[in-house]
Amino acid sequence: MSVHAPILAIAVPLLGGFAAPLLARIHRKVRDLWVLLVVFFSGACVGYVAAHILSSGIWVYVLGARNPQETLAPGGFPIRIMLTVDAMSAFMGLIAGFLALVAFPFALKYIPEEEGKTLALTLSLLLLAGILGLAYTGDLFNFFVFLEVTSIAACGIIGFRTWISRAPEAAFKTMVLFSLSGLFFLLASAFLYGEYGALNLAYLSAQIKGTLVDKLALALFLAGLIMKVAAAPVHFWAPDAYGEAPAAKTLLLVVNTQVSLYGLWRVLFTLYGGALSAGVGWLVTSLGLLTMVVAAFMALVQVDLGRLVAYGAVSQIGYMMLGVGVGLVTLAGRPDYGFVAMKGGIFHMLNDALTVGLLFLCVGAVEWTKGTRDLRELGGLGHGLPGVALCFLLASLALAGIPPLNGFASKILIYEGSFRLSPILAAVAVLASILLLAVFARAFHGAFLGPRAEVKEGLPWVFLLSMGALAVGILVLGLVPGFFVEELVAPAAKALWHGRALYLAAVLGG
Amino acid sequence: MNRWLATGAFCIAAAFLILGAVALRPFGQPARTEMDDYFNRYSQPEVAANNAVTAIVFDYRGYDTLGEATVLFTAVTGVALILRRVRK
Amino acid sequence: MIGNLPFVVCMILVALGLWTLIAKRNLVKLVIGMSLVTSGVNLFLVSLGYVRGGIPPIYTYAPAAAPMVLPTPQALTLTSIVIGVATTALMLAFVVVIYRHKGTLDVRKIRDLRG
Amino acid sequence: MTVVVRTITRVLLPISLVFGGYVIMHGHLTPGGGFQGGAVAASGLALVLVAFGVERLAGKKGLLSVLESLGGVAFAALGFLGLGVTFFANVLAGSGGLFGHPVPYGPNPGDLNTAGTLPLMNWAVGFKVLAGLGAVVLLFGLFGGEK
Repeated sequence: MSVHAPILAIAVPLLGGFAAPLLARIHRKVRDLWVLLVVFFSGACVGYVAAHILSSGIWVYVLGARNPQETLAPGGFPIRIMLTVDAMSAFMGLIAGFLALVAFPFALKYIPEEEGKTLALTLSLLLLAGILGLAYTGDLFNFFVFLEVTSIAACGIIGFRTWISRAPEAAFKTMVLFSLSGLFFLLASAFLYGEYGALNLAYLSAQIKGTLVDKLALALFLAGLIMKVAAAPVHFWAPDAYGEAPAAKTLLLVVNTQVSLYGLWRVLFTLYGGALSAGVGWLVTSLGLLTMVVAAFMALVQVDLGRLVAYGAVSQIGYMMLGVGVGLVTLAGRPDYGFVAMKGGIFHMLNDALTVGLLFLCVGAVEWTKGTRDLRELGGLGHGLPGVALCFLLASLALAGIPPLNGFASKILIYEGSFRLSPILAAVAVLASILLLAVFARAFHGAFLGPRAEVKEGLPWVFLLSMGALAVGILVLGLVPGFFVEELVAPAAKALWHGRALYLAAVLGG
Repeated sequence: MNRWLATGAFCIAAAFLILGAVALRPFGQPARTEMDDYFNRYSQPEVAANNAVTAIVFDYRGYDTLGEATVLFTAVTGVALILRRVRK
Repeated sequence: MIGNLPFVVCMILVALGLWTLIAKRNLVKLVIGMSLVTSGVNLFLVSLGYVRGGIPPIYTYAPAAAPMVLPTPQALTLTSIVIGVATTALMLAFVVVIYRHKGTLDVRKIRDLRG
Repeated sequence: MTVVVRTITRVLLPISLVFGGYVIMHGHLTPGGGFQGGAVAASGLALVLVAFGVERLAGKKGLLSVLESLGGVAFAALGFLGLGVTFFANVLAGSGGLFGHPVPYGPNPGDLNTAGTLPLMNWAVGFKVLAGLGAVVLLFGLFGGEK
């Protein structure tokens, strides 16, 4: 069975999503058990795939062929959809798998039964499947299909609280932008298909020369994916979406943004890697700077804890774009500092998933106990919820990049790399970090310090377990970053930075 | 101000799209067809289906169709979630 | 130029849809604009597959020795149409719920969220 | 609705269901397939909804949801069937058994017993689309009616 691990990681959550409403009719416990089983199985597959790839290189899996490694039809061109999993995809899959393992037990306790738990769990399973599908696929149209799976599932989750008028509004806004992003992506793939008669990523990558149609398709890819990753000019859906979705599910939304970012890297480095000008790199870099600054300033004025954390999450997207953008600018010469910045940007994806995930879980726990997230009404929760307060403090410091924590480990790499390209970039990034520290100090003070407040007793232990898992992750990544950077991040960064030839060879042979 | 910005962006986008349509290979004369020729030639011997489109939809690109079925399922679940009755 | 007229028409349809999204302030009209963009893209996709003088790629009672049109764009379009339907259904569900909360469909009057 | 609409619905409902079934059944031979046939059949359901009101179908919501889940599970399971080779491999095509007849190359009159898993997938998807679209129309109708 282990030959099929990449597809099982995607197909089992899909099947799980289809079957969950049926099993809920038998008994709720059966459904909960099924959901947990599916998530654990998928996580195990993701882990196996990652371990295999880190030891033995790119894993190609051709769907429906007589042999999973038979990539080319007689005549030397690919005809079937294939999964092409390299170290970067595996890294992305690991992030998604880990956060799913944390988020699902939390969600099982967090969402009340009478509010439509079955439907919410079904959508979450499908969202997980869509995220893994995006991370592993090697085919443009398939990428579009899974982009739409994640869009629709995410918007369903965002609109979950239909009794609050803000939730459907946020969901509608997000849906318009997500659909538009999907359609731009489809249009770009259609242009490439019209020009080269193929949809396989590696095959197209070998064909692209940089003609006018190629450049137009690149512009459409960029426009579509930037909408989906919530970068600066079109970031405005993200705070609404993150703020309105149930906290436990926001984790999956964060991973959804990151996997779209991964799609952007895949398009830029692998698909267009042979014919890319530095201008695109500068575009990504400047959008990253704009994102982090705008989001940090917007976070300063928020009074809703959920929206505040959401703006913090958006600003972190800026750091990833800055780090990898520096790599894109220097892709032609491939100097050392470009690779350092790349490593920082990609390491930051993992760190962001952990810290922002922990912050959202804390927000969820606060809302579960107090029923509100308004900073003007909150205060003094630190006495009643010491664990939550500690986790929030830890995650805030990590997000702002304070030394012994994981956020610092990746940001220092980004600063180092971008400083060598231009000191202004690093200066702006440091400034945004300081701003974020102020923001989160205010949030911590507003929510957890002050005179003792009444809290609802009996915070479920699963909440603390999920939060503890993320907190331990933050500490471990912060204290021994070297091991993870060398073993996980460096191969992933290398897969983008140097790996285009290997990626093409794995599919096209030779 | 915002309005003019949006209009300007729209004009640029529309011009780009039409430029792309003109720059593409002529209508009715695909430049590269080896993948499609393969499907037309081998859908009968390989899949035993007379209809090459169905052979692609369910066999060569069956995984896409699974995704598509998932999209429909997700949307129906989403609609059921949005339009459900919640006592609050 | 004139040979590519079908492609240009599809792009004009896409542009009209985008214009609807920019200019209109009614939620249902926004959904219609989205549908227009979807239709434009679908038409473009399916028109990519046309071969001059081609017949449908189906062998049941096919006339012998005629070129067949490309089948892949048709399969892709089928997928993308279903995705468009799903998106439209979900967006309309949001519109219905928003209308129930606010009693209006005007974007300017329902903005609780400013981001 | 008036008696004219109701009568015509009574006539058209079986026709649309049968035509939908036909389109699904011949998906691998003629233009059509699971999605198209399912949509045709679902239009019949929508017609019933318009003519007789939502109440007539309100009790069928659970049935439609079960049918949709079953269709999805069946489709995914047919994909898993290929796992001996690869996911989504068409293991039944040309095997000689169910739907396993080979076809000659070139134009031919068509044989229902061909194409392996394709007809089965068409049926799974057809039921799924019928139930899914029907459920969407029904949900919209029910939401408007409860005010």
